[in-house]
Amino acid sequence: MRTRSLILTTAARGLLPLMIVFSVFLLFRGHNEPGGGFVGGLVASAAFALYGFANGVNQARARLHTQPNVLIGAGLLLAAASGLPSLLLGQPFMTGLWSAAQLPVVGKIGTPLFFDIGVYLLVLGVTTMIMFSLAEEAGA
Amino acid sequence: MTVLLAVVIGLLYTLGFYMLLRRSIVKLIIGLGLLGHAVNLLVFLAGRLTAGVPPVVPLGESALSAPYADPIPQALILTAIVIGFGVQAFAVVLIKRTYEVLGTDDLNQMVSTDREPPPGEDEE
Amino acid sequence: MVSSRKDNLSRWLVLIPLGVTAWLAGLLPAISAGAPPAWRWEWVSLLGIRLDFMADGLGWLFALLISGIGALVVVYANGYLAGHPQLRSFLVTILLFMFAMLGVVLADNLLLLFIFWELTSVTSYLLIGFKHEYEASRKAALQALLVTGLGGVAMLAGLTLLGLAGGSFQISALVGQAASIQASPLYPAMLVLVLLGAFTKSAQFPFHFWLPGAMEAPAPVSAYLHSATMVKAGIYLLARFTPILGGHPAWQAALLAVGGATLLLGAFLAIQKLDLKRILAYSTISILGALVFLLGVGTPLAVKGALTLLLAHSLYKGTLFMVAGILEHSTGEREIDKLSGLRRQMPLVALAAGAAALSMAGLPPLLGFISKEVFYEATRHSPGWANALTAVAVTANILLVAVAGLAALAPFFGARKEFKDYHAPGWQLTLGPLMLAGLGLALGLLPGWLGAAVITPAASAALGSAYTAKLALWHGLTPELALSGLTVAGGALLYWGLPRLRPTLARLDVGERIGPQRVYEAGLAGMLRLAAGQTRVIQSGYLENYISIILLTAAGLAGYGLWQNGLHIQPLEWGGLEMIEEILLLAIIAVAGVAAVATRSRLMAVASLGAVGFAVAMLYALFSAPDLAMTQFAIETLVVILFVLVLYRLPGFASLSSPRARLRDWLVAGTAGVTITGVLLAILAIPLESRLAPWLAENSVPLAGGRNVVNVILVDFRGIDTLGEITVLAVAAIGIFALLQMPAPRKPEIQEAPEDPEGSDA
Amino acid sequence: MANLLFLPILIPLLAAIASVLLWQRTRAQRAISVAGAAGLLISALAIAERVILHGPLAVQSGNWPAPFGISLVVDTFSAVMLCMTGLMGLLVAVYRLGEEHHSREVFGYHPLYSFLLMGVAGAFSTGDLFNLYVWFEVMLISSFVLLALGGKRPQIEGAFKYVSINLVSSALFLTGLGLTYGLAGTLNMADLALTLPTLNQPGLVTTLGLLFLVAFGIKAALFPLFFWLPASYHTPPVSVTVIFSALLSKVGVYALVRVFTLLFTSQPEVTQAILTWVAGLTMVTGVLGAVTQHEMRRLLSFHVISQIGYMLLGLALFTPLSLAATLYFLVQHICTKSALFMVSGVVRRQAGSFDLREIGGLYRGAPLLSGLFLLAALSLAGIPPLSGFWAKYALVRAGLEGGNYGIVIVALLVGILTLYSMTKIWAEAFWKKHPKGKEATQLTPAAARSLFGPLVVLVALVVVLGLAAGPLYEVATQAANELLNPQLYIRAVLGGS
Repeated sequence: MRTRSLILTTAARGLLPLMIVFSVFLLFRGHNEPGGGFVGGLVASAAFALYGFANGVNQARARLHTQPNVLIGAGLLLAAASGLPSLLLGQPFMTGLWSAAQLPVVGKIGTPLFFDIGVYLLVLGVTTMIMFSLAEEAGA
Repeated sequence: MTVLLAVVIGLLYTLGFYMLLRRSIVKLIIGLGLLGHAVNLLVFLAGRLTAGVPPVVPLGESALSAPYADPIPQALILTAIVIGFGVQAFAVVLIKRTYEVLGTDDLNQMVSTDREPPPGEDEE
Repeated sequence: MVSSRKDNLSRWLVLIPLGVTAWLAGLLPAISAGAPPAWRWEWVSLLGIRLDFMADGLGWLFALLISGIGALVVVYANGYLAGHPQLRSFLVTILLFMFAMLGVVLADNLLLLFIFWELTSVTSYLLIGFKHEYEASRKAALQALLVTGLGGVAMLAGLTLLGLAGGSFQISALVGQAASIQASPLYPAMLVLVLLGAFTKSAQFPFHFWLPGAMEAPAPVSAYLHSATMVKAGIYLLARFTPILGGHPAWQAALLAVGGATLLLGAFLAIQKLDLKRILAYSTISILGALVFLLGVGTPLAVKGALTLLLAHSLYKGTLFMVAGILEHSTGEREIDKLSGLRRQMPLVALAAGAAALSMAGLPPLLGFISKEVFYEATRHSPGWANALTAVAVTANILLVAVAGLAALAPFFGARKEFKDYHAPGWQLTLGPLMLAGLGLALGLLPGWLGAAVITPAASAALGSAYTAKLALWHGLTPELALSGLTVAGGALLYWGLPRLRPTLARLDVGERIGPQRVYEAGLAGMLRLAAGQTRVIQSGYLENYISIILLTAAGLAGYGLWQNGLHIQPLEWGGLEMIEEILLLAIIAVAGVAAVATRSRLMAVASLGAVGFAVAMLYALFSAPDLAMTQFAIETLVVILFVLVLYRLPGFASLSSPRARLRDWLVAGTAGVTITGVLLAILAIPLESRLAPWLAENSVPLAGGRNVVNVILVDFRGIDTLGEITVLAVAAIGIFALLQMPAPRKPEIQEAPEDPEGSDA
Repeated sequence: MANLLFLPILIPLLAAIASVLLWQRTRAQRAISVAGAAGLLISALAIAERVILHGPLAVQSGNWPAPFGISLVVDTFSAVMLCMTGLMGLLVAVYRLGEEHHSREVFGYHPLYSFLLMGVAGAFSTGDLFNLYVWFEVMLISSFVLLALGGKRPQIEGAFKYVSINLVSSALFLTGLGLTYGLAGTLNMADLALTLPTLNQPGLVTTLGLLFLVAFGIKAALFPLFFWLPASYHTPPVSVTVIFSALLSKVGVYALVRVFTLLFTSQPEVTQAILTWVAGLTMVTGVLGAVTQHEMRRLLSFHVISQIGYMLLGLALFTPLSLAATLYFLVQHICTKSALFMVSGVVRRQAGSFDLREIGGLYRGAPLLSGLFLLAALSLAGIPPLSGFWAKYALVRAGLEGGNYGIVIVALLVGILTLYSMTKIWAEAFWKKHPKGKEATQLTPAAARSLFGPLVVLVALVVVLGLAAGPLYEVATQAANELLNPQLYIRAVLGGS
């Protein structure tokens, strides 16, 4: 990764937000069209991979703004927590609760959506954790 | 198509198993990859093939109308693919570590934990 | 004598057996009156095991011996092991053993009896191995445990069969069932199994060898376990089961043959030994044989004889073992040719030993005399082979008279010797032998009372019907008296000629070379060799062997399933004309798969594997699974990147296997692959009706608010699966992080630093 | 109240998440591990109370009617196993505090531990075949990492074989699953139990059953599939070995019992004959492997295999008594074998090695340890009245009642060999003098508390399970009756009559 081309660096810089937006789009449309948290998370991590490839791992870590393990923990927590509200209502774990409001792309807001967001965060955390530690180990 | 695919699945199983039986740890991971594909395809085929009708309800309708592809095997395979990915990624890094720690990629050199060391050699 | 607080505490432990003895003595009137007390509680009733206890005459007699001699042994051990750091734990184990023995003889439930039986084995293991820092002790303890343990498990099976056949596990309830039990087709099995238990415990030929070995134990153990109590447990068992299993010709034949052989062999081996404890051990074996022999004769007379002999033997043999311990303790010697003239140094001990020896030799007015008279009477009145049986009895008794001389008289008479570290035995050591020997004399003088109060209820219980046992010191001039005279005279002659006979006897003894002791050792060694061999073969360390065996097992079992299903795979439809892109994709998968295997380049293998993955993704896309296709594409890309990143730092593919090995592996892999295809085709031939799909297709939109049914399944219908799935990912990431970041050992294959405290970690 | 069933999964999951989020704070993680396991135990006890008193309990996740979603269902058998999961989770978490391998904690030991418990609890409570696969994978990957965490030669070699063989098992499991769905079109086990007999394909159903036998048999370490176990169980720290032997192989046994009582009962004459043979060979090869070993943990690992054979025998004999014996055996073996492994850890600390040829003198040097070992060892060998006896005896009884004399003889002889190898440990480590004349090293009070606390609890359980065998066998028999009459289970899941 020593010979970073300027083009790649610049391209990655521009691509990162674009790909993130696309990944979020994939996440939200998943309930109705092919897509979902898993694929979305993968696209997002591909963006960070590309960024890290172009600008170095440290830069990529910085752009992530948080530690991968926090993403993993938060993702799992969100996914698990999305099932908890129904428990409070005396219904089984993971019983879907829905708001009446309708949003574009997403459709109705419900707990399964938060579950999918959890998946998205976790996948992002997992893949960045793997990539970063691989790259750091290679650099060490 | 069904029979042809079944045969190809059998071939993939055979190839995967064969690679698992190699002495090189690197080949073993290739074998795991092939085996993973074989298993996923088998689940897919066992759920029967349906061409061109994905289990997505058209906009504005409330239910799928037959014929449609069984969504269950697809969901199972999706889960299995992701699990398989996690396990394979771990396995490949384990292989790397194995090579670093043991200094060999020959599985036949890895027999120490199965056999008792002579007295005086605490094995750790 | 060293005395400490610990020792003082140990001395008070004698109160436990004394208390039990007193309590048992208080039960005598009820037992003599034929009303045995019983105590019953529920336990594991589902398995037929209840806490049923009963003290009938038989159990009571044994129990009294156990607790009474136990009290003396505790006193004796306090002297014998004075100052020993493990005295207290020794005594506790002795008392545990006593408790277990009491359980055996008082239990009125087959399995409860077995439980106590096993406890005696375990506690005796600990007792025999008391001098545990010596390898010989440990070996002897193990040998005794294995032999009696083997008999124990046989007995467990036998007792269970007995309980099942008799419809009850309560012993007293089985007594009336003898006819139906003996008619059961399982009777021979029951008999063999139960006898195995009794014979191993009571050191019958060919299992007798553990008993001389167990002489590694300290003297209190020998005096207690190996004369009066544990070895008699087998006799107790036979007596107890006489009214249930006895009377059958097979029972009689087995007992007579084994008992007779043991009787003769034990006596014969006893006279040629020089080690005092071994002489006593072999003579004990002989008497145990005599008891089995008498129970084999099975007449009321014989049972009476057995019980009287048992009592007499317990008293004199307990005395003699204690005396042997005193001799060893005081002089440091156990060989009879190194001991002589001790009557002056220890007159009380000599008195006790003398009384015991006379009882053993069967001289009046000691109890041993009475028991021998009844013994001869019983063999002479045996319903079959009376003369042969009597001849066996007389021969063995002649030998035993000589043994009595060797073991009890020789050390005390003859020229006085000086011993380096001689110290006189204290009162704790002498009390036991004196009391036991004195009791042998006292009971010999009170035969009428003994017969009526003790032997009668015991014999009645053993016979399963009321029986009055009469004992007397003087029966008049009977043939039995003549035989007694003959026995004593013959024995004296033999004792006198023994020094000259020894070399000849030693040559006759082939047991050392081919005897059961050797069989045991060879068996143990053989088992260990077999175990080592099979483990080396099975747990070879070669992963390819492991996986081969697993695959062949899977193929074999699934193939067997298919075969017994009849292999009727219906002809499948080919699904019409194939689309060209489908065929193409299958071809790509096949070719790339083969390439991944065949190539010698890592990169090529990874690329081919990737190609398989992408082709599979396209196949998913073709067959209505867009989500799958997307995921497969994304994952496959990630996998290829990961593999390339990792693999390029590993060595290239080496060809390590021979062509033969490869062929073998192809056959294994092919067998497994073909079998799986076979099962797949068999299942595809049956039309599938998904029980889930229609409902999901109906309800995905209205109930779960999502049109992409696969996604709805993942995040909602089967959300728990996905929760597990992402957990797997999280764990894998942690594992990868750990494996990559943890410090590598300094060099490959370096030995572990020994200072590592846990042994498993840095 | 059926929502209780989620707790054994959710509590360790939340504990694991908390540990992940507190990545560097190992002290906090230790407390979380202990608390998580304690929570699991409490929830499991609450479930068990309900299930034992009122029969199987089921709940549909997401409130989707069965068989369309995923059902969690707990009958007496799984309730007891859940309790054991919580108990062992707690005891091992405490025992671990006394061990000295803190470097593992930096690399995620604690979250992995909680994830492992979550996987085990999930496997015991799910009513869905595919969901079972998912929990198996959660459990497996956690155990892979826990095993490999040492990172040195023995751990890596052991982990390598463990991972490869278990991945073959997973592949076969998934193959069997795909084929089962391809045949029956459903995944819910209760629904499968209803559907499979209606297909009129007993032969194919048996074939699938045999595939599952191999897949689960690998995890349960049956003959000839157990190779990974002796290759790996002795390589991680003792606490990890304990949790593996206590729970992981037992999940395999649990799964076998579940599918062979609920799903694959169409051709009992075929399946039971095969199971009987496998059980016998497992007992024999395991114990023969054990008698040749000198390293305590290896010796004990081979005994794990041998004892699994007994558990399988209960399934093979297929009577109420034998199945009750299997459950009893599972429970008592978890206590007994865990105690023995824990003893081995203390032995290593006090005498300097796991190798019996290198140690000795503990009878004098460590009397409490000696007593604890002796009780556990005698229980393992089936000496009455300890718990191991009742487990074996019920099997012997069931075998004799059914006329299966051959397998009874095998079981009894294996018991003798077990006794032999236990006396070997006793004679070498405890009775013999230390070959180098070393005195037993004394533990610090804190370490002694952590190491001995769980050990004393387990040995006490071994004794109590023996002495109170009466009432406990009634619970086990209730479990066995539920297994033999699956209508209750099916009704709990699918409703109706």
